[in-house]
Amino acid sequence: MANRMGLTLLSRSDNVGVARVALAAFAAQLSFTLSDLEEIKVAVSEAVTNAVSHAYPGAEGEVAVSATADGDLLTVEVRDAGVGIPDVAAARAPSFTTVPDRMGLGFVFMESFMDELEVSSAPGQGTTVTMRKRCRPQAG
Amino acid sequence: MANRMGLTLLSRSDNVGVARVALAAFAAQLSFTLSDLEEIKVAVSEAVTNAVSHAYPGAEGEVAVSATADGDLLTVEVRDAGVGIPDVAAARAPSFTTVPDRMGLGFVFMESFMDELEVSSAPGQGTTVTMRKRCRPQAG
Amino acid sequence: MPVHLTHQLMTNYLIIRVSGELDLHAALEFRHKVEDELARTSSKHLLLDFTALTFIDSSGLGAILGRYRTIRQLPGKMSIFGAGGTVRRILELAGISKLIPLCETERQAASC
Amino acid sequence: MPVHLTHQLMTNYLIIRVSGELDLHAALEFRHKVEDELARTSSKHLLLDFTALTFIDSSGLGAILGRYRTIRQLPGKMSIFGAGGTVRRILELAGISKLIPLCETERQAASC
Ligand SMILES: Nc1ncnc2c1ncn2[C@@H]1O[C@H](COP(=O)(O)OP(=O)(O)O)[C@@H](O)[C@H]1O
Ligand SMILES: Nc1ncnc2c1ncn2[C@@H]1O[C@H](COP(=O)(O)OP(=O)(O)O)[C@@H](O)[C@H]1O
Repeated sequence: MANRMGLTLLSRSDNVGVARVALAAFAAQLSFTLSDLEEIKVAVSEAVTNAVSHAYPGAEGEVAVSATADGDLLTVEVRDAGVGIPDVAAARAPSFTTVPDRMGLGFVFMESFMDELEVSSAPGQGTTVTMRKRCRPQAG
Repeated sequence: MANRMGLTLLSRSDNVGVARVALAAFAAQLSFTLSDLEEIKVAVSEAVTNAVSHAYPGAEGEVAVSATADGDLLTVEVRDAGVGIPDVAAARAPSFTTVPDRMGLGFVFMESFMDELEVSSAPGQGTTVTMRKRCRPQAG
Repeated sequence: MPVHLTHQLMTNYLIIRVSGELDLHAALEFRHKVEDELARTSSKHLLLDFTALTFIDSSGLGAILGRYRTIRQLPGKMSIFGAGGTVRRILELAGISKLIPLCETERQAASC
Repeated sequence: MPVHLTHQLMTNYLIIRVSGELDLHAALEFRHKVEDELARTSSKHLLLDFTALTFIDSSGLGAILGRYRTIRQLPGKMSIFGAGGTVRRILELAGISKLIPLCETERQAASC
């Protein structure tokens, strides 16, 4: 039967690591390889970092991370109630960033390291990022 | 300013580790020693294990773990909506257990490893365990 | 870090090496592994190698005490070696060390 | 695991050893540490020791590229050594290795 978890954090840089370890421990219940788990950590880190860096400019808000583990499928959702993204397609493009000093690689890494990425956002409506990754049957 | 987090899990044995690492990562933001963090892990493990083992006999339910870090004070609350404890004072006594094969040391460890422990429970009303621990100023 | 269990059969005893975290979830796996290996190898004496054990709580202690009862009925002997830091403190705090010798090395554990 | 930064001043270059996780939170500390040590020691060449770096994401990459810009303006040279596993893959995926040489050892890094 499916397992699920929910995690609520404040949009602070020192909470990104909390999300990362919690999600990695949760994902470890499926038969992901160590390298898969590293990739999941990067993807979660990017999604939570975005909520922390972009969603609440000059203010503090909540970031909700939830996950389900169902069969071989991990689904991770990172949600904020922040400013939202005016043009999601543009934001997902490599090197696109609205903050000098950032790389514009967050969405690129989420896409590279997970099997699927959905971004649902609108100005003033917050942002929800949904990522999915399947574990492959292990050899042996 | 205070930091806070909330974590919701299903009452499954493989979720105890998720709570443990998440809370340890959160607590690490305060200036606890490594040995303090080990103690916090044990206390969280005991409280979540109790909710998993005792709160929902023969069923699955939710376990909510929340924490705040305020100044030098960590507060952890572990809450379930399960069967509750008829006699809290008796349950807290060393070696008291209602499950053969268990040690009856859960509450004892929570008490030993944290500065304060409050248990609020009644039959049919669920159980809330609140634990507090302060970090001491570090030498140097 | 999930628990990881390996075993090694010596002339006079069985060693179970436990690495990772021995909590409620791992306790079940630990119990099965130890009981299965004791039966399969007809061993009477058990050494637990805790060198790489990073965490234990009261559920883990319960699993150890359960195996202690099995061993006493055989009757056989049981000892623990390599436990350090918080793991050792918890074994001592719970009084496990009064029942099961805590040794530094395998050699010491094998001879007590 | 939070980031941990140490430095070592050699005749011709400054080494910053980074252990733990280089994410958004650590990036700030990394930036300050590197900029401070470069200024304090008047170093022009920077070697980053990633042997004990266990995690990096795009915020960590941004902090590295920012220091690369500082070094180029001096002008000086910068290289990275000891990066393995997923850390190395991410440095390569992001094209960092096209700008900053990724070396196996300190010796190689010091001579490129
Ligand atoms: N949760 C969010 N809330 C508001 N804006 C966001 C959010 N996530 C991403 N964005 C926008 O999308 C852009 C691209 O994001 P990303 O690819 O992660 O790169 P970076 O974070 O380095 O800028 C960001 O610069 C920001 O403008
Ligand atoms: N969350 C809970 N819900 C219901 N009963 C509980 C809960 N926590 C503890 N108890 C009761 O208190 C007893 C003592 O708990 P504890 O000291 O942790 O020992 P143990 O878990 O080993 O039995 C348990 O055996 C159980 O009957």
